[in-house]
Order: sequence, then structure tokens, then C-alpha cells
Amino acid sequence: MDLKNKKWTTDAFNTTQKEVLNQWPTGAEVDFEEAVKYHKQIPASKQFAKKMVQAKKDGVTLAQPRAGVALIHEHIELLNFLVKEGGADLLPTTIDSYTRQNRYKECQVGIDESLAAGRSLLNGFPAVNHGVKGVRQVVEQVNGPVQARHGTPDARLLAEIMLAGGFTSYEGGGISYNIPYAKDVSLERSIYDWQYVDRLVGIYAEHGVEINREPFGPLTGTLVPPSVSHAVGIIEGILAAEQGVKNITLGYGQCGNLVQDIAAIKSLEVLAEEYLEKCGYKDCVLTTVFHQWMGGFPQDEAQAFGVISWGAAAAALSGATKVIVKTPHEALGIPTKEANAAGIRATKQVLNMLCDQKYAMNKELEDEIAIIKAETRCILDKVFELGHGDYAVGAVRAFEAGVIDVPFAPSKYALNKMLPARDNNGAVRLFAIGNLPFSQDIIDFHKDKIEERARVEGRQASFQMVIDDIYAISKGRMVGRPK
Amino acid sequence: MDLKNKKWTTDAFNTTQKEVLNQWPTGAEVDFEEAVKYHKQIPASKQFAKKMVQAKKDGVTLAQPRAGVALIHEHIELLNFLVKEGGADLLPTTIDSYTRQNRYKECQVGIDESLAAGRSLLNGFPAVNHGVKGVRQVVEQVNGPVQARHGTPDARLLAEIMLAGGFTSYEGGGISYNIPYAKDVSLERSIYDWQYVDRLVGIYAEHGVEINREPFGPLTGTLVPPSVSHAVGIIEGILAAEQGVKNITLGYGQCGNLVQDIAAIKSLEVLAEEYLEKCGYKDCVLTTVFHQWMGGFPQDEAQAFGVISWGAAAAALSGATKVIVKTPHEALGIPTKEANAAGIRATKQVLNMLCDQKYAMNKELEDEIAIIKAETRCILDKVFELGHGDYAVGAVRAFEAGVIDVPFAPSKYALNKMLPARDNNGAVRLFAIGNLPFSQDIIDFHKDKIEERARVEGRQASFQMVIDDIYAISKGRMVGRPK
Amino acid sequence: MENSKTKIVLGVIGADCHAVGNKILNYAFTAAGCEVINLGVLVSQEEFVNAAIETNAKAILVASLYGHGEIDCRGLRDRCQEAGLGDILLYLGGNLVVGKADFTLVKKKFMDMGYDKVYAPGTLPDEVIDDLKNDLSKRGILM
Amino acid sequence: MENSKTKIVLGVIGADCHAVGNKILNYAFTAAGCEVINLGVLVSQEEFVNAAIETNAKAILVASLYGHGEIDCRGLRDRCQEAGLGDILLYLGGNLVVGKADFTLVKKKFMDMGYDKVYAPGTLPDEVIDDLKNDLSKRGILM
Ligand code: B12
Ligand code: B12
Repeated sequence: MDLKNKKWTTDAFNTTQKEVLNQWPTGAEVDFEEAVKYHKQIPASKQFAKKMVQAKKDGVTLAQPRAGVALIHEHIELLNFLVKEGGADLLPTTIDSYTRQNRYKECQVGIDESLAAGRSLLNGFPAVNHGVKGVRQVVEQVNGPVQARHGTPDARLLAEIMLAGGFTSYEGGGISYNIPYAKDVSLERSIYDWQYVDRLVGIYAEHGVEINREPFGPLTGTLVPPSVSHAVGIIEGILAAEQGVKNITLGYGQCGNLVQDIAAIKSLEVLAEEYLEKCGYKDCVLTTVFHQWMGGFPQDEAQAFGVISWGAAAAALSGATKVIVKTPHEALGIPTKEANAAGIRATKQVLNMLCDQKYAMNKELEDEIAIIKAETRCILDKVFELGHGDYAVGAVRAFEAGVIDVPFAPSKYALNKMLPARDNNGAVRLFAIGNLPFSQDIIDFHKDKIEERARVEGRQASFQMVIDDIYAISKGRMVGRPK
Repeated sequence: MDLKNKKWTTDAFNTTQKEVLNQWPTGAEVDFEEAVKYHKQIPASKQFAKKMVQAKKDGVTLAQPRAGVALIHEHIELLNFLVKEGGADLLPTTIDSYTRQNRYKECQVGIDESLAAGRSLLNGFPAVNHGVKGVRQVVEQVNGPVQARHGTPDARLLAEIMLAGGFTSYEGGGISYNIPYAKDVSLERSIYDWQYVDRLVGIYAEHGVEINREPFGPLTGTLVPPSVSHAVGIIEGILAAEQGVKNITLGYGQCGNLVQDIAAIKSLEVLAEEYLEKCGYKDCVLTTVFHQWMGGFPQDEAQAFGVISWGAAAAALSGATKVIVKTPHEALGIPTKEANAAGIRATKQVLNMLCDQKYAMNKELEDEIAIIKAETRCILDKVFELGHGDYAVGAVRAFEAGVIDVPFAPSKYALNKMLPARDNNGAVRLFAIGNLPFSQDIIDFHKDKIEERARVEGRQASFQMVIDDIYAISKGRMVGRPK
Repeated sequence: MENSKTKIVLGVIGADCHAVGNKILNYAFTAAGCEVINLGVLVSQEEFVNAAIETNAKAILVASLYGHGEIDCRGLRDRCQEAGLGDILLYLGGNLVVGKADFTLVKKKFMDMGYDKVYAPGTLPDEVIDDLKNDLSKRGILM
Repeated sequence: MENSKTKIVLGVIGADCHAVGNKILNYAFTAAGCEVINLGVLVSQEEFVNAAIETNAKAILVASLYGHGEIDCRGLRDRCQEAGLGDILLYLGGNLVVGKADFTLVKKKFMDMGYDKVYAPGTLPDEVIDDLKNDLSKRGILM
């Protein structure tokens, strides 16, 4: 494995493909030529990329839930329910956690026990076990474009099967599906494996099949500063584009402060275009996704609706192309289909009420955009430097050095020296900068912001403040003030 | 009856008081001197005016539900439930519709049938029938400051009983509790009768008992342009101040466009201070109340939560002192206490998440504030002119002339020539100006805004557009676009 | 010969002041070709009956939004009978009882009081207009 | 004599990667005076048992957030027995089953699997620290 941000050769790809398709019996079902034909008969209304581009053109925000259960028919029923009773514009297929760890044997236990118990004992849809044929049942019997959503460091076989199965969008990336989801998968490994996925999507593109790709924006979902997730998303965008991906959706997980959230979405697209352009990828179409608050939720459903609706409002006002929707069951367990649909309905009510409103530019928003851009540039330019011009190599070294650092990440490949906390207005800032390569004025900016809050609260900034912020939204607030 | 905006003489008040207290047997329970003593032992934590002033100082938005049932103990239980399970900051006592029309005999039927049926057959609390003793049970056994909320053109006896009963806040006004709530009560009559109420509050004030007074801001709750409700609120504020009221909360019903809603609250306080000052009332304390969307609601509870939460967000961002909360049952019927508490919890989640955020000033907001101010001044100055310097007389003539006009009002004392419709961004504008005394540039502004929308929708502006807007939010949108 | 348009009486019963739906129904029935005698809000049973007698109306459309429908609406059929209006069509709609309730039960309660049609909250005018056309044509009247 | 601090093993079981609660529990138990052997996320039953043996820990705190608790958690008590850890304290917490569920039933299910304490979603560390102190003192150990 010699990691470089360089389009894989046909040979390298083909050799790896043989191994990949051998990882589980259903791999044998994949027939690329036939899959291309299959894709070509999928109607435009079920094509993810087309729907995203149209929404961007129309300036509307689409709503997409998360959802996945163990068995095929239940999964189909679930998705159709979310369209019919929820009004979902885009559909997901959330993959279960065993599949994400490539533990297909345990999936089989889960499937069998789910059959026996009459309820899903898996937390998602085990697509590899169901194989191409199973996946196609979903694509065919579901009324809308479907995307695979998972969290899989090695998602090669899953990609082969789901794309051959007719899925038109695939979430993830070598960083964003490793650092928050794994403990000891090296970044070198996961980036390399995700190049394979991107190359596969690239090959589909070269055969006229447009697949939407979406790096996972929110990372650990818990107080991740925008510049960190932007840097990761843009790097993954660059890596994907190099492998021939043409339709990319970049993501961001709501922090909660409206100005910061709008600034994040506004800066994300501009920065990504700038960097892709600079790297020479000129024909990628970019769209954005806003995730409703991804951290701990309140257990009470009414309060959860408040969080969901506020997320919908921020998504609409930010102008994101789509919003990923939470449910009133979030704090407790995988939602029933009814709870899931309810989350979508609350979201769509707000999206529709706000679809004709813009958030006008003002000084505060300008400043916030400027700071996010400056921070992201600091990170990306250092990554470029560390990689001697190669973003793949640079990313690996950047994580080693803590130049990119994801708070609360389970992976030992994240340095975990940076710590976020909210400022006095609820924006996510840095309490500990760690090794983030920020310029002195940015470092001072964060220090001032955190100190301002500490002063108001009459306490020193400390890890307790970070903990208070982690619990805050689930306890009905945003800034974790002392009692 | 010789209507003038002039503080009532002691004689005039005393004579009327005798009549008023004779309207129903419970009137005999009122003993003013004893009531003053009673008020003086009410702890600060249960005093409405104090709580409002504190909230204004702290820059927070308090949450207040609507609630009222027929029987005393059920009502107490209900209010305490809303504090305990909802987290209500301020409490209401919503009065039933028979009491509002002074039909105390029908109230008695409702009370008796409610006792028999074991559920409330009245849509509110019949305070006059329960009398001073009944009302005091509520004040004493409930954990928070309570306000009477009703819609009563002649609310004199109700005021006597509720204030003697220890209520520390009283909603309503001679215009706002007539035009939307009555059919053929003359404005002269209702303004006169409300002068009595205001004078009563003034006399309490002179005896050291501070009672909060709140004109009813939303009027018909359905597409009322801010300048119209501002004009009414400010006139009622002036009339109240003249009678000696010192603590006034002015209200506004959410229209739905964020910029317009923020501009409305921001302009309301400034304008009111300006006019009260100009009229020579220099020691009134003003606060504001934002009503979550008061028009038709979606029947689906998840969608209703979306509307409620968006109302909470707009209230918080506008900086209103309190917000009146809707419930997920709004479209269907008086809420259960559980549904009511759920509405408060969703609201408070959003209020708390936004309490540290401000909406920064920008050009759009400035413009919107300027237009609301200009329109309100047009109306108020014309009222002043029509009344030859007397706002009470002017108000009566203004309604006659359509200089103030409330859309969809049931009262024959409203001209009903003005018609509102949303513009292309969802702000409420005028489709038909009627006789509103707007300057030509304001008239042109509205015309342009409505035409812009008509152009986008490819149809002529018409009454159909107004109807579409009336239904829109209940159907999950804000602007009633053609299919 | 009387005016060719079918006459209907419209109003909001009791101490109820909800006017928006009333204005929309007025507009919609007028547009559908009826002559609407609109009594507005706060209408007593007596006023409904008198207006129907005076104008020779073919139907009375009663609205109750505010929750007191149970108390306000009973007895109207009897009054109509007594006034010689016999089986004049009585339609009822709005938010008829206090609280969110199972509509099947609500409907039954009011049908038993003698109303010909009882509509759920939020009913759109078109449905009612169609029903009225139907019911009238059964009685040989063209709307 | 061994280190005076009470040792506990902490980890998130199965294919579960939820790390935030784990880091907070680690911090809280350390602050409360324990020596925490934190295995982090994605921990197998074997790893839990081995860590407890190696460190002579007094309790194993197992977290399962992602819904596969039913499949992942059963059998751990048996493994402990087999490894000679006998009645070592086994605490379990998180979002143990797939979906929003009645916690009384969930608790019973896992207590039956041999866990000493089973905590509802969102439990705060203080409650667990108190319980642990209590349970340990019953066994004559001061935390
Ligand atoms: C943040 C988050 C994520 C992040 C995690 C980042 C990371 N690496 O840590 C991301 C986005 C990556 C993620 C991924 C997934 N998640 Co997740 N996630 C959450 C979320 C929103 C918050 C969790 C959190 O950090 N809370 C804050 C901490 C402080 O609280 P805590 O984790 O609850 O821990 C506290 C207590 O529970 C208790 N406790 C916990 N463990 C133990 C153990 C003991 C012994 C004791 C005494 C106490 C105790 O103490 C802790 C400190 O107070 C929860 C829902 C929620 N709670 O709102 C869902 C949730 C846990 N996730 C869920 C799921 C299903 C997943 C996914 C499978 C994806 C999916 N289908 O959506 C993947 C899992 C991948 C995998 N292999 O594990 C489900 C689990 C469903 C269920 N049990 O039925 C939840 C409940 C959401 C939902 N309703 O669907 N998730
Ligand atoms: C706007 C409004 C007000 C405004 C009314 C302004 C005005 N004068 O018109 C104000 C703020 C003044 C108000 C006051 C009150 N209101 Co109000 N109000 C509403 C609200 C939000 C919308 C009503 C509306 O205009 N809808 C739009 C129109 C177009 O729809 P509609 O009225 O439903 O009418 C349509 C259909 O129902 C149907 N229809 C109606 N009548 C009929 C009749 C027939 C024969 C047919 C076929 C069809 C039909 O056709 C209409 C056109 O499509 C509703 C809740 C909701 N629906 O969201 C509460 C609601 C009706 N109000 C309610 C109450 C209780 C009150 C008050 C007592 C105050 C209080 N406790 O909060 C007072 C009543 C005072 C009084 N004396 O009547 C309750 C009634 C509760 C119940 N039945 O259990 C409701 C349901 C809110 C709630 N959930 O608590 N209200």
C-alpha cells in the first residue's frame, strides 16, 4: 500500500476488486457491466445526484431521514412510510454496526434473531448479507432516491454491492468514516480503501452513471468546530475528485449558534470550490448537507421537537441543499417509523415556512465566515505542506501531528489534544487549541471568546465547562452554564 | 357616556362601581380596602409586574401558556401541572366564552354540567361565577404569577372580582377585546368600559398595588399587519396610562417572516415609549409579548411542534419579554394539560438554546423597522387628528372611517375594507389598503410587494390569494402559492 | 317567482366570535351560486330560525368553533320543527366540543341532535358545497 | 501491597464506537478516586475479562449505546466465572436495546444475564459513583 492522492490505475483497481468481491459470498453477485445497464434504466426521479442538483438550482432545502432495519421487506415498508407519512424528499439506508465493522457473520446472527423475534435486532440494514439482489428489491420497491449511510472504515465490498444494487448515493470517506467510527484502523489504510470506493464511483461515472458522494460532515457530532469538519470534508472531496467522482455533497453538523451555522454552510461551499479548483478538478458539482444537532438529545419528545425544529430553521436559513433529520426518539433508541416520520414532518413544516426567507448578510455573519475560512485555510495549507503537495499523505501526517484533531474521537489515530467549548453566545470555539496550526490572531480570538464566557460565568475555563457543554442541549440549554 | 381620554373622577368611578358590583351576586364579595391588604401579602415571586420587569432587565424571554377549565380545583391542578411538567414561567387563567359575553347564567349551566360530566364543558374558567373566594383559591394554591386572559368587551365586573381575588395582571383593552371578540358592541361603549378597568388598576396603583396590564396584541390573529396592531396597542397603552396604569405589556402576534417579526417587536417598544412620552405619561414601565402564530394551525402534532418551535425562535430572536405558547392540539380543541405542557417544553427548549444569541442589525431589518414605524405613525397621527388631540375619541372615529381596520374582524364597527396578503418572502403586506391613512410611498411599497409575488406566482393578486394565505400554515406552508 | 338562487343561512352559534371561517364560507358559497344570508358570529338559535323563515332558505349552516357546541347546538332541530321549517337541511361544522376528540363519537352526538351533516375541524368549503348540491338535488332543488 | 486506588475496567462493548460517554465516565471515575483501566470503544468480552484479571479490578463497567446490547452483552458473567473472576461487580449502561423501550423490562432482561446494576439511558456519572462506593463497601472495600 503506497498511499498517494493519485487516480488508481486500472490494474491496481482490478487486482483489489477480486479480493474485495471474495470477502463474502454475495460479492459474487456483482457484475459491473450489468450494473451499469441497471443504473441506466433508473428513472431521474430516483437519481440522487439529479435531485440534489435540482434542489440547488431551485434554492430549496430537501429533507432526508436516517433509517434502516434488519430485514428487506420491513426496510422497504419503513422507507415508503417515511415518504408517505413523513414527506421525505430523499431516502437513506442506514447500515448496521456489524456490517460497518465487516463482521458479516454477526450480521447473520442479527438477521436470524430478527426473523425469530419479529423485530429488528440490528441497528441498520445489513446490505452485504442481503447482497445485490436484496439491495435491488429496496431500490425497486421504494419511492425515491436512496443513499447508503453507514460509518464503515473499509466500505469497499459494501460499495460494490450497493452500487451494483442500484444505489445512487454513497456516504462516507477515509477520514470521516474512520476517526469517529473506529479505534485502531490506521488512516493510511482507510484513506486507501476509500480511494477504492471513490475510484469505483469514478468508473461508474466514466460509464455514464452519476453517483452522488457525501463525506460525513459531523464527525463525532459533538462540538466539532466548523473549520475542522470543513478541512476534513474538503480533503475528502479532493481525494474523491481525483478518483473521478463528479457529484459531491459536503456536510456540516449543526453547532447551534445561528450565525456560526449559517457561516459554516456559506463558507463550506466557497472554500470547497476554491480548493477543488486550485487542485485542478474543474467539473465537480458541489452541494451541501446540514445535519440537525448530532450530539446528545433531550429525552423528552417535546423538547426534542424543539431541537429538531431549530435545526430545520438553521438549515433553511443557511441555504443548505439538504438537511438530515433527527427524531423525537433520538436520546432513547432507534426511532419507530412513526417517530421518524414525525421528525420529518416537523422539519418540513419549518423548511416550508422558511423557504422564501433569506438571512441577510451582516457584519457578524461576515466576521464568522471570515474566521471559519481563515481557520480552514490554516489547516488545509498545513496539510498540503506536510504532504509535500499531496493531500492524502498530508492528511495522515496531519492527524499524527494533531494538525487536524477531532474532539472525543474514539480512534487512536486522532491526537485528542484539542478541546472545544462554547463561547458566551453558544458558538463552538476552542478551549484547548492542541496542535491546530492556527495563526496567533486566531488563537487569541478563541482565547478571548472562552475567557469572555468564563468571566460571565464567574469561573475558570476547565474540562468541567466542556462536560457541561456536552450535556447542555440534552438538559434543555445550549451553553452549559454552572448552576 | 361622554367618552374622553381623561382620568375618571372619583365620583364617576364610584357611581359606576356600585352598578358593576350589582351585576351578579358575587360582586358583593368585593371589598377594596381588604383586597389591597390581600395584595400586599402576595410574595414578589407571584407578582406579574415584578417578574416582567426582571425579565426585561435580564434580557430573557419568559414562557406563558393559555389555560382555563370550568372548575376551581381542576383549574388549580392544571396550572400547577403546567409549571411542574411544562416549566411555565408565567401563568394564565383563560376565561370561558360565556363570561366574556357577560352571560353568567349560561356559565352556571356549564359549571353544573361539567360537575356532572366530570370534564370541563366550558372553554375557560368562569371567574365571575366562582367569585372572589374562588379566585383566591387559585391565587393561593398556584405556584407562580397569574394573569386573567379573556376577550371581554365589558370586563368591569370580571376585573373587580379577579383583582380583588389577587390577580396581578389583566389582559385586554377597549379596542382589542371588542373588535375581534364582538359583533355589535360599539367602540365608544367598550373603550369607556375599559377606562373603568384601567382606572381600577390605577386606583390599586395609587394604593401601592402594582397590576400589570396587557392590551391584546394579535387581534384576529390572522394576517394582521404589525402597524395595525401596534396602533391599537399604543392607543390602549395611552388610554391605560391616562387612568393611572403604570406597568404595561404590549403585544404582537407572529406573522411568520423572521425579519418582519423581529422588526415588529423592536419597533413596538420604541414607538410606544415615544408616544407615551409625547402624551406626558413618563413613569410607565413597558414590556413586550410575542404570540406564537395565532392563525389556523396544522392538525398534525409534529407539524404543530414545528410552528410552535419556530414561534419560540422568533420570540427569542426578537427579544420579547414573554412569549404566549401554542400547543400541539391547537387546530383541534382545547389542549389536554399534557399537550399544553408539551408546547411549553418545546418552546422553552428553543428559548433556552437561543437565550444567548442576538439577531444582528442589518439593512433589511432596518428597512422593515422603518416601514412599520412610518405606517404606525401615519395611523396614530391621523387618529390624533380625528380626535382633535383625544386618542379615545380619535379611535372611535378612526374605526368608523377605516383609518384603523382589522382584517376578518367580526365586529360591525370595523370597516373591513383593508385586506392583507403575504409578499413573496412571507411578510404580511396589504393587498387592499382600504382607508388606511398611508402616505403614497407606503401605498406603493405594498403594491410593489404584492405585485412581485403575483408575478412570481403567475397570477393576479385577488381574494383567492388571501384565502390561500389563510390556509397556508395549516397546510404546512407560509405563503399560499397556487398548486 | 322568487329569486332563482338557492338561499342558505350561515352563522356562528352561541357566544362564539370566530369570524375567519365564516367569511370564507360566505365567499365560497356565494361563488358557488348560493345566496348567503350571513348572520356572522354570536348568533342565537332564534336568529337562525327567524332568518330561515324570513328568506325561505333551504339550509342552515351552523358553525361552532370555540368548544361550547354541545351546549349551544342542541334543540335547534326542535325549534325548526316548531317554526314550521320541518326538515330544513341543518349542517354543522367547526371544533364542536371542548378538546381534541374522536370525531366519530362527536359526529354521532350531533347527528342524534338532528343535524343532517356534521363536519370535522378544518373541513374545506368544496366538500360542503358538493354535499349541499347533492342533498338539495335529492329534494329536487338545483343549486 | 498493591496500589491503594480501586481499579475498575471501563469500555464500550461490541462493534460500538460511541466514545463521548466513555470519556466522561473515565474522567468522572478518575476524579472520584478510582484507577480506571479504560479500554475505550469496540471492546470484546474477552478483552474486558483479560483486563480485569491483569489489573485485579474490582468492577467492570460495560457500556452499550448503539442498540446491539442484547447480542453483545450476554455471556459475560459466565466468562467472568470461568476466568475465576467469580462475582466481580458488573455494571451496564447506555442505550441497551434497539429502539425506545420500557426500561423496567430492559433492566430485568440484563439483570437476568448476571449484571449487578443496569442503568437507563442518559444516567449521570454521580449516580453510578455512589452506587459503586456502596456496593464496594458492602464487600469491605473503600473506594
Ligand atoms: C453522538 C452520537 C453518535 C456519534 C458518535 C461519535 C463517537 N464516536 O462518539 C456518531 C455520529 C458517530 C454516531 C454513530 C452511530 N450511532 Co449514535 N448517537 C449519538 C448520540 C446523538 C449522542 C451520544 C452521546 O455522545 N451522548 C453524550 C454522552 C455524554 O452520553 P451517553 O453516550 O448517553 O453516555 C452517558 C450515559 O448513557 C451513561 N452511560 C453510558 N454508558 C454507560 C455504562 C455504564 C456502566 C454506566 C453506569 C453508565 C453509562 O453515562 C454516560 C455519561 O453520562 C446518541 C443519541 C443521544 N443520546 O442523544 C446516538 C445513538 C446512541 N446512536 C445510535 C446509533 C444507532 C448509531 C449508529 C448505528 C448510526 C445510526 N444508525 O444512526 C452509529 C453507530 C456506529 C457504531 N459502530 O457504533 C442510537 C442507538 C440506538 C439504540 N440503542 O436503539 C442512538 C441512541 C440514536 C438513535 N436514537 O438512533 N452516533
Ligand atoms: C384565529 C383563532 C381565534 C381568533 C379569532 C378571531 C376572529 N374573531 O375570528 C381569536 C384569537 C380572537 C380567538 C379567540 C378564541 N378562541 Co380561537 N382559534 C383561532 C384558531 C387559531 C384559528 C381559527 C381560524 O380562523 N381558522 C381558519 C378558518 C379558515 O378555519 P375554521 O375556523 O376552522 O373554519 C373552517 C372549517 O372549520 C369549516 N367550518 C367551520 N365552521 C363550519 C360550519 C359548517 C356548517 C361547515 C360545513 C364547515 C365549517 O369551514 C371553515 C373554512 O374552511 C383556532 C385553532 C385552529 N383552527 O388552528 C382557535 C380555536 C378555534 N379557538 C379556540 C378557543 C377556545 C378560543 C377562545 C375561547 C380563547 C381561548 N380559550 O383560547 C376565544 C373564543 C372567544 C369567543 N367568544 O369565541 C379553540 C376552540 C377549542 C375547542 N373547540 O375545544 C381553538 C380550536 C384553539 C384551541 N385548540 O384551543 N381564536
